Amino acid sequence: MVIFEKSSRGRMTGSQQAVVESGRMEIPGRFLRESAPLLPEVSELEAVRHFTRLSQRNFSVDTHFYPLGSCTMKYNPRVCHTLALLPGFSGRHPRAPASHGQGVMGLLFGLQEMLKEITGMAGVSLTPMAGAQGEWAGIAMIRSYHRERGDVARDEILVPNAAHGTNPATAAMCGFSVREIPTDGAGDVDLAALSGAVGPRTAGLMLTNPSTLGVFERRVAEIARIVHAAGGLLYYDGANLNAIAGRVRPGDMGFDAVHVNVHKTFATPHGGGGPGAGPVGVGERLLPYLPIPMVAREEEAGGERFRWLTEEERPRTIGRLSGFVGNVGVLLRAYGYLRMVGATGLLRVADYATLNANYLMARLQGAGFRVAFPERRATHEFIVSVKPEAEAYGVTALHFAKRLLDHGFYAPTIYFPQLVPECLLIEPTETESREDLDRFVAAMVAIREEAKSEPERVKSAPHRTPVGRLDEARAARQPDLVWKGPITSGQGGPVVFGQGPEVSGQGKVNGQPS
Amino acid sequence: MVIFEKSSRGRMTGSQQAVVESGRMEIPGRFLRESAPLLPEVSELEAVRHFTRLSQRNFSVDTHFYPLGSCTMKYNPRVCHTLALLPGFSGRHPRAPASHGQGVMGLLFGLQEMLKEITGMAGVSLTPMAGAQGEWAGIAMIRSYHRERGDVARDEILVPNAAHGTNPATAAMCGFSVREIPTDGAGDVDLAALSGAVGPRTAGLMLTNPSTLGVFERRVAEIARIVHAAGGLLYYDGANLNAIAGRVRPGDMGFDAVHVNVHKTFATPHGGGGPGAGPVGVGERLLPYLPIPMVAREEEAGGERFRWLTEEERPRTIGRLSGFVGNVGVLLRAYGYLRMVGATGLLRVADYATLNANYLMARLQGAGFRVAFPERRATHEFIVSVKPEAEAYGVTALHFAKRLLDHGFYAPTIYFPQLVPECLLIEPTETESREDLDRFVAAMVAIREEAKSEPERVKSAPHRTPVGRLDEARAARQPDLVWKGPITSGQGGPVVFGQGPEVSGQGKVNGQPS
Amino acid sequence: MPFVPHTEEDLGQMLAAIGVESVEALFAEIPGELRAAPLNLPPPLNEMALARHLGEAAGRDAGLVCFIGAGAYDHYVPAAVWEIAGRGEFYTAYTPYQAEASQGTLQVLYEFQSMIAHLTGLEVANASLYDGASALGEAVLMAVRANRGAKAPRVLLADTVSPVHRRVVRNLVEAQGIELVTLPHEPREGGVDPLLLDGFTRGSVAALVIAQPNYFGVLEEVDALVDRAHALGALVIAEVNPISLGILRPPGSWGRSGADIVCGEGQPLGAPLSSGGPYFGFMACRGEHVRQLPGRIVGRTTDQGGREGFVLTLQAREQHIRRSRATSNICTNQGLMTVAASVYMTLLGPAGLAATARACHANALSLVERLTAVPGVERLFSRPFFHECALRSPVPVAELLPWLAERGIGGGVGLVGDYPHLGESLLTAATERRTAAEIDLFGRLLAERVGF
Amino acid sequence: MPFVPHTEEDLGQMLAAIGVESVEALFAEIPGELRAAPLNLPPPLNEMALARHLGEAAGRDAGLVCFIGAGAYDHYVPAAVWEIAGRGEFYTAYTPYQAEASQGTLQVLYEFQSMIAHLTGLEVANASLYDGASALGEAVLMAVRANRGAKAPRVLLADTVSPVHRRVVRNLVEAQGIELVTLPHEPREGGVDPLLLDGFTRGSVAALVIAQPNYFGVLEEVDALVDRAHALGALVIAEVNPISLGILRPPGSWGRSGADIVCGEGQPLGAPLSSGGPYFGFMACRGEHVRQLPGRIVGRTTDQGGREGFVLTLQAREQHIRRSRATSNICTNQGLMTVAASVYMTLLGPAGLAATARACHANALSLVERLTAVPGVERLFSRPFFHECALRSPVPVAELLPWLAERGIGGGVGLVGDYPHLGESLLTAATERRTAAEIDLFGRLLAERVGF
Ligand SMILES: Cc1ncc(COP(=O)(O)O)c(C=O)c1O
Ligand SMILES: Cc1ncc(COP(=O)(O)O)c(C=O)c1O
Repeated sequence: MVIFEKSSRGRMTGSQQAVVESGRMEIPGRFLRESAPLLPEVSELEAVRHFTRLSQRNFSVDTHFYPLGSCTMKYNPRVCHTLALLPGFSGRHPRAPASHGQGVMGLLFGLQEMLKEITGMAGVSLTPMAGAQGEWAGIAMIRSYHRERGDVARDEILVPNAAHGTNPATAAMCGFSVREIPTDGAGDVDLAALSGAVGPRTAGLMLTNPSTLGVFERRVAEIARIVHAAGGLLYYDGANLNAIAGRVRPGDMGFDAVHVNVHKTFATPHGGGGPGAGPVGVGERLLPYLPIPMVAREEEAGGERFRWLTEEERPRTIGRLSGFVGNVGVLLRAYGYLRMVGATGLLRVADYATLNANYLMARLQGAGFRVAFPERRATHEFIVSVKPEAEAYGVTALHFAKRLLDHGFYAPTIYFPQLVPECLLIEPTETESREDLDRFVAAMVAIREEAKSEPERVKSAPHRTPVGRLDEARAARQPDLVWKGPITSGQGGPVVFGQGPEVSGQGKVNGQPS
Repeated sequence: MVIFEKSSRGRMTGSQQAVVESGRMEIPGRFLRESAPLLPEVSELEAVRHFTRLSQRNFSVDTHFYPLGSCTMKYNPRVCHTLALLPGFSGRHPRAPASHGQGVMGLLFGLQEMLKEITGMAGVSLTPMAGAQGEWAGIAMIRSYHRERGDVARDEILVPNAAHGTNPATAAMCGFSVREIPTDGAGDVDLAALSGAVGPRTAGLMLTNPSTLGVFERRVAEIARIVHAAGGLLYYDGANLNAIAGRVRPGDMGFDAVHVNVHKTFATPHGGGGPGAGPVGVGERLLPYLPIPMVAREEEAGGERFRWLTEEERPRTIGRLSGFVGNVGVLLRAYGYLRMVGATGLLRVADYATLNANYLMARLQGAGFRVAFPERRATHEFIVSVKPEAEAYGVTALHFAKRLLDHGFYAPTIYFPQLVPECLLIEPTETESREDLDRFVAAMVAIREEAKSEPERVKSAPHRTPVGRLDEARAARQPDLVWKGPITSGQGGPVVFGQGPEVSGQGKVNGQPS
Repeated sequence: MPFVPHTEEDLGQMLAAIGVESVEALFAEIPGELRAAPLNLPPPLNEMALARHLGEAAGRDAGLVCFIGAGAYDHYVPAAVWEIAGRGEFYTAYTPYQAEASQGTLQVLYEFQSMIAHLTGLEVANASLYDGASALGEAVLMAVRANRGAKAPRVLLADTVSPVHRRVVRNLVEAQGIELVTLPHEPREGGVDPLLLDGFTRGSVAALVIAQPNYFGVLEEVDALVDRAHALGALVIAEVNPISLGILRPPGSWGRSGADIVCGEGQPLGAPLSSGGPYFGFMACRGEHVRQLPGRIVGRTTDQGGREGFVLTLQAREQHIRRSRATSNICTNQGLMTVAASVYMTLLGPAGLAATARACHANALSLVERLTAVPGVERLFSRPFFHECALRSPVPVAELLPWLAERGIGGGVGLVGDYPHLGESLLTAATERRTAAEIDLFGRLLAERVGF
Repeated sequence: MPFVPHTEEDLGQMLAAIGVESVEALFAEIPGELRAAPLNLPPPLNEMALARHLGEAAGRDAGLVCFIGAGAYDHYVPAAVWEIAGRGEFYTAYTPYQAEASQGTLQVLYEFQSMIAHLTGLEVANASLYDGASALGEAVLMAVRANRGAKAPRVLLADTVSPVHRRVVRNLVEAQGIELVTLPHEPREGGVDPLLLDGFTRGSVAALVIAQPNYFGVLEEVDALVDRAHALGALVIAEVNPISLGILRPPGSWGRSGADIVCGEGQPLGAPLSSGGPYFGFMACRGEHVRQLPGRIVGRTTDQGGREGFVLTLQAREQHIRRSRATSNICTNQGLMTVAASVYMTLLGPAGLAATARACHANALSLVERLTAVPGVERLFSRPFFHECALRSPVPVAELLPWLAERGIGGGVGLVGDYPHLGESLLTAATERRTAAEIDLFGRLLAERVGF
């Protein structure tokens, strides 16, 4: 039942009504609306109850193991949330004078410096508002670089075929055409194909390392040589930095530009799809092009002073990407996280993320599942292919995913990367305990057993979630994107919400009991 | 699964470990513990996940209609919570000097004044930490009053038999013996019995008005005359003030002392059983005895100044009831609520609480349910007796209550007051909408239908809650009050949590769909 | 070490299960020469020390009474908004790819889309973009894609659209060969003269971008602008302030047929100012253009049992399906901010939004009256304004603003940098939060500084 | 009107359903002469105005660095504690009468009881009392009920127990005819001499009350006190600071057979100082006394399907069943504070609690060293202390404390009012939150004031 259906004409939350003291109004009638917008009219209790109950219809890191590959669903420290909302931070207008911004600017400067160190880059701009905007900034800088050198023929960006969709989409938005590079059987970039592809049209290569196949691209130095030799630059998609932060730095691998997803590696929340932040770092060559604003520090008589760098001071910048500074509140959370873990902590993040992934891979392999690259070490994530199960019982990766929900686990990423059939990309992260990994293995085994004995039950999963399998085709065919009235089909009763793992026929399911 | 079972030796939330900078330690070994206490050892994520999921296993006002009679489960404005936690309030030590307490003391003074006005009393002390402690303070003041007058033979407190259990318990704790007064057929105090009971041993009478029978004690003025004439004083149990706040004042009804439950009438939360607060107010006669601390205001050159009244200044006080001031944070929430509603708002509270109760009573009566006092107006609550249903189908008040949980409603108070057989004491409060009341009626009707057709289903309810009917007898017979190891019975699978209303066989159940 | 749950025993057992001796061995595939030296980061803090550190920093920035606007506004955010949006179930969920386990987020997004559509008077809306500026960039790209009748990718941009937004648009769309033409404002009125559009030929313009209220706070003649743009065959992109729509006519009913694409900065709807973000961009459009919309879109559907449910839909527009041919590269958007916005709009309702809008306007009138009582201070433009106003300043604004800040007043922003011809002038705003006492203090300080 | 959802239409329909003309008619049973005149309350504020009003008040009270203890301590509360305890499902639930719909609260309470029992070393614990002072009163009443061997209801109370707590105990138990006898402390040591107990005959004392650490911060000779009290046939009531139990020996193992009843102020476990409340009292006892325990108790049991579940149990002790013969009149207790405490203890764990206790102690040592470096300032007592210490002051404390407060230091509390023989003396405390710089500032200010 959507909030509009709980609405009643004239009902309202009285304590939220502004008082118009002077009563003055000098806007001519022709500018004024004739009827009130169709917003919900409910009491404050109804509002709180509605949204509180909706929240309970979500799986989340705070409630469930969430091994979503390529997404790094680790614990988001609560303190970072409460601190980012301190009135001094949350109440500061972005265009308040520098006198009233030394606190936040000092922290952002500190974050710039820490990210430089972690990425091995010469400069960092925090302004991109997500990974994809970080990519955009990186590719735009590469474009400016070639342009300023008069190298205007470079109109191609190379992207491995395992790459995340944002990479080709970004390249296209920057005006480049995209050329895909195949992957070899071991999960590495096909070097021969790469060598064949580079040339005078090559503006650059976008690479994720560890790759989205869950393996470390071992010949990355060689790749860098090939691309650089052809006159191209290298862009590092930092979505998987969690696996190697503190151990290997993109700058040392030969990359010219990099973004990091603070909402992955640096434990800021995903919020059901953002806000994140995608700071970009660059090597010397791209330094002049970094997007603004950036924070500068100046030594002063009484100590240090921080200020925003402006377009005038950075004339070759690719410019602004947002109305103000980017997602400052998110950046503060990342700052807090980094200050709590420090350098040794960051190393342990990578260590235990990798340990958890390799352990889970070993256990699943031991339980008879097929992993995509059995001869390779997993990084912080790895791929299981349920093709054997699909062939034997007709139970696909989608079915496994949905049935995992019934066991109290969010599902791994499925059907990405597209190279591996019936794949589940599994990323446990370092903040999950061994016990939870063991429970996940037990659930996978139980589902496979069920696939044999009762395949229809698996195929029609989920059964224990607030709603059953949803009709996506109908959603796309007859888009209902905006509420206009009650849904037509009268069959449905009220929605059952917030269920946990099911007690299966044979006995226990090791879900996530409280 | 309790938190201890998720614990693992040596696991911990590193970000919460204090740093002992100096490393100094000068406590001799014989005072030190030899082994660490058995506290949970889990990660921060595990802690957050555990308690978040536990929270989802509760019904609450923020998630469910909660018509618990005598408890006034109304909406608790969120803003009162966030404001009470402002660092200036939450960080202030109770013994910080007055220079750093003018803010909070000014508000507490304001609350004292507002409560004086609302109760019609000459003085108010905010210090009691719940209703029962307010009662204690009231009866202790009555005791001091008689004592100081040398009236030492007054060792009896009269209590109507419909009274809440805290009333007789309080009287006993204050050293009085308790004498019960019967109720007449219309729900009023039996005046003849009262007249017969009063006498030289009468210290006072405790009365709730509106009474716990959901009716207004019409002859309260007469009752006051009888008790006063006998030399006794009158105590007003303010648990039901919500029904009449702003319309009738306990002081005007003749009461000498009164407590209010701010966690009922003034919308502070119940917190799963507290903290509440039970400020007491008194008429002139009892003024010297009010418990301390209280806030005094003084006019000063630069304006006003607030300070705590001490024992020295109030030598006849019954003294302190708590280590410091009482539940200040709760009182601030009540202050906030009262400032948002104001005098007109408070009148509307009583109006709509009464409207909702009378509407719900009329609708249930119309649907064929037996109400306890059909010839009377409901106040903010009323009683349904399911004795007819119990006789016809064996479905008792308990069964109705448990089955209501399946429909997404918290259950009304049952088997209280004990005078009415198979009773449900129903208090909808003013913050619930008509739609929710209608849904409640539909659920009651549906349960009665089911009682006819499928009584076992009702008797074995609840079926849709995180656990089924719990074995209370076992709990009392073999008390397991402290975790010592895993529960013995291995049959139980993981607990299913947070379910919503069930979709019944015939079609829809009007629960609380989101 | 914070946040990692493993005990020594766990470590040993897990390494044994993998069959390696040490964690180090798990990194064997990484070439040795790539290994970094130990990082040089500040020493770690526990939570208590972090709280102290950030508390001190926050304390340094507090204490301005905010009359600054220029695209972000100091509105009161009801306590329930972030109490709800901060709940772990919303806060720590991912983009709702597994719909059955994400109905909470999905339903809120559907409700958000509905509210935005109803507020703007358009038919469909998406589930957010990064912020108002980038949303405008996406709107321009979208309009060019959607307007197949236009002969050239030329877009007219009123110079009364926020200068920063215009720069962001330029940065974002330039690589795609779009030509941006700036339309100047009428100097005394502060709005764009609709007659300017007569200078273009039919089919030569893909889209017109206007803002209501515009950067100067002024109300544009939107009806005439829309009708003339449509006459040219151009689509109309309207950038709007969502609070103003509590009382202003929605873009969907501007002119004869309404604006085609509406976008804006969502910050006023429940997002704290937070030095600039996170905010969110919203976007709505006519139904016919839905397949050109960038960003996530949620649709309502049913499950196998006929129960209502919500899913991400029309994903074929998006990068994870369409890759280089997607409508945008956006992936992570500003989800949580739309939860906050949905709660905000729900708590206010139509009456509350209108009251807030009226209170802003009334306070801005009082502010302007008070400030223009200072000799030498006067309104730059004659057109009606909403809650923000451009004033001529008798003293250099670059000196005035820090001076006011020292005295606890955030006075606004200067205009001369972006509009040199306007000279020393101040853009100042008032929301419903500003009190008569604050307005008076601002006035007194300004008078003092100006020398009266 | 805030919080009432009814529209005009609702009102009309509902009145019609009831069959009355007006709301007024619903109050017809209330005699007219009882009707109150309109109340004289301050005019209502909307939420925004309330936030401003309370924000200003809170601002007036902020800004002291807290060295004050005397029963409430300034510990760091991890952010997760109130993020969780403030969740609506905990915050807005009632006492868990309907167990099946209240498993969240019930399980937390069971876990809380377990943690308190483990921390104190006793067998059972209840689910909270109002606060530490009233809990001590309840403990005295309980001990008198439980000790059937004692010939008289006489209770010995060490004068090193908080003076306020002793007063509260007296107020609460006096009406029940209990005789309270005060045991003085040894003047140089600051603790009670166990030999004092030899002055009482066996059977003449129902209970002994001691505090560890005591009000002066000093550690008592608990082993000898417990053994001698038990030799008299008295029960031992121990009042303890829960943080100290991170490192101090638990009362359950004091002497040969341990304390019988343990209670204390729970505030240090996650409750903000908040000018004095809400805090909570905790209470644990030997298993044999469980039926004399006051307050709620939660038990673990199973449901029909054998699944684990939790219920309120042993309710026959309570007022709603036993009425005038209940173990206490307590009904609403401090539930939510125990949720916070449970989260707090879980986040710290045994290692964290020990580290916090050690940090408090180490900081207190530094504090005392720094302050006693000021001429004329010296320790009053020689016994070891935990995190609080009594110091002789060369200047009148009633003047010193406000002076320090003006300079941002909350220095502690004076002792002379409660212990006249101690003269000008200051009770001052340090928690893990205090930094070396703060301690140094306190020292410098004290030196300045004392005249060095
Ligand atoms: C490999 C990879 N690259 C890029 C991105 C895009 O980052 P964002 O969603 O922050 O825009 C993602 C996000 O899922 C990713 O997994
Ligand atoms: C009628 C009545 N009196 C007294 C009380 C006791 O109040 P408290 O629980 O705040 O101690 C209650 C609480 O339920 C009550 O309903």
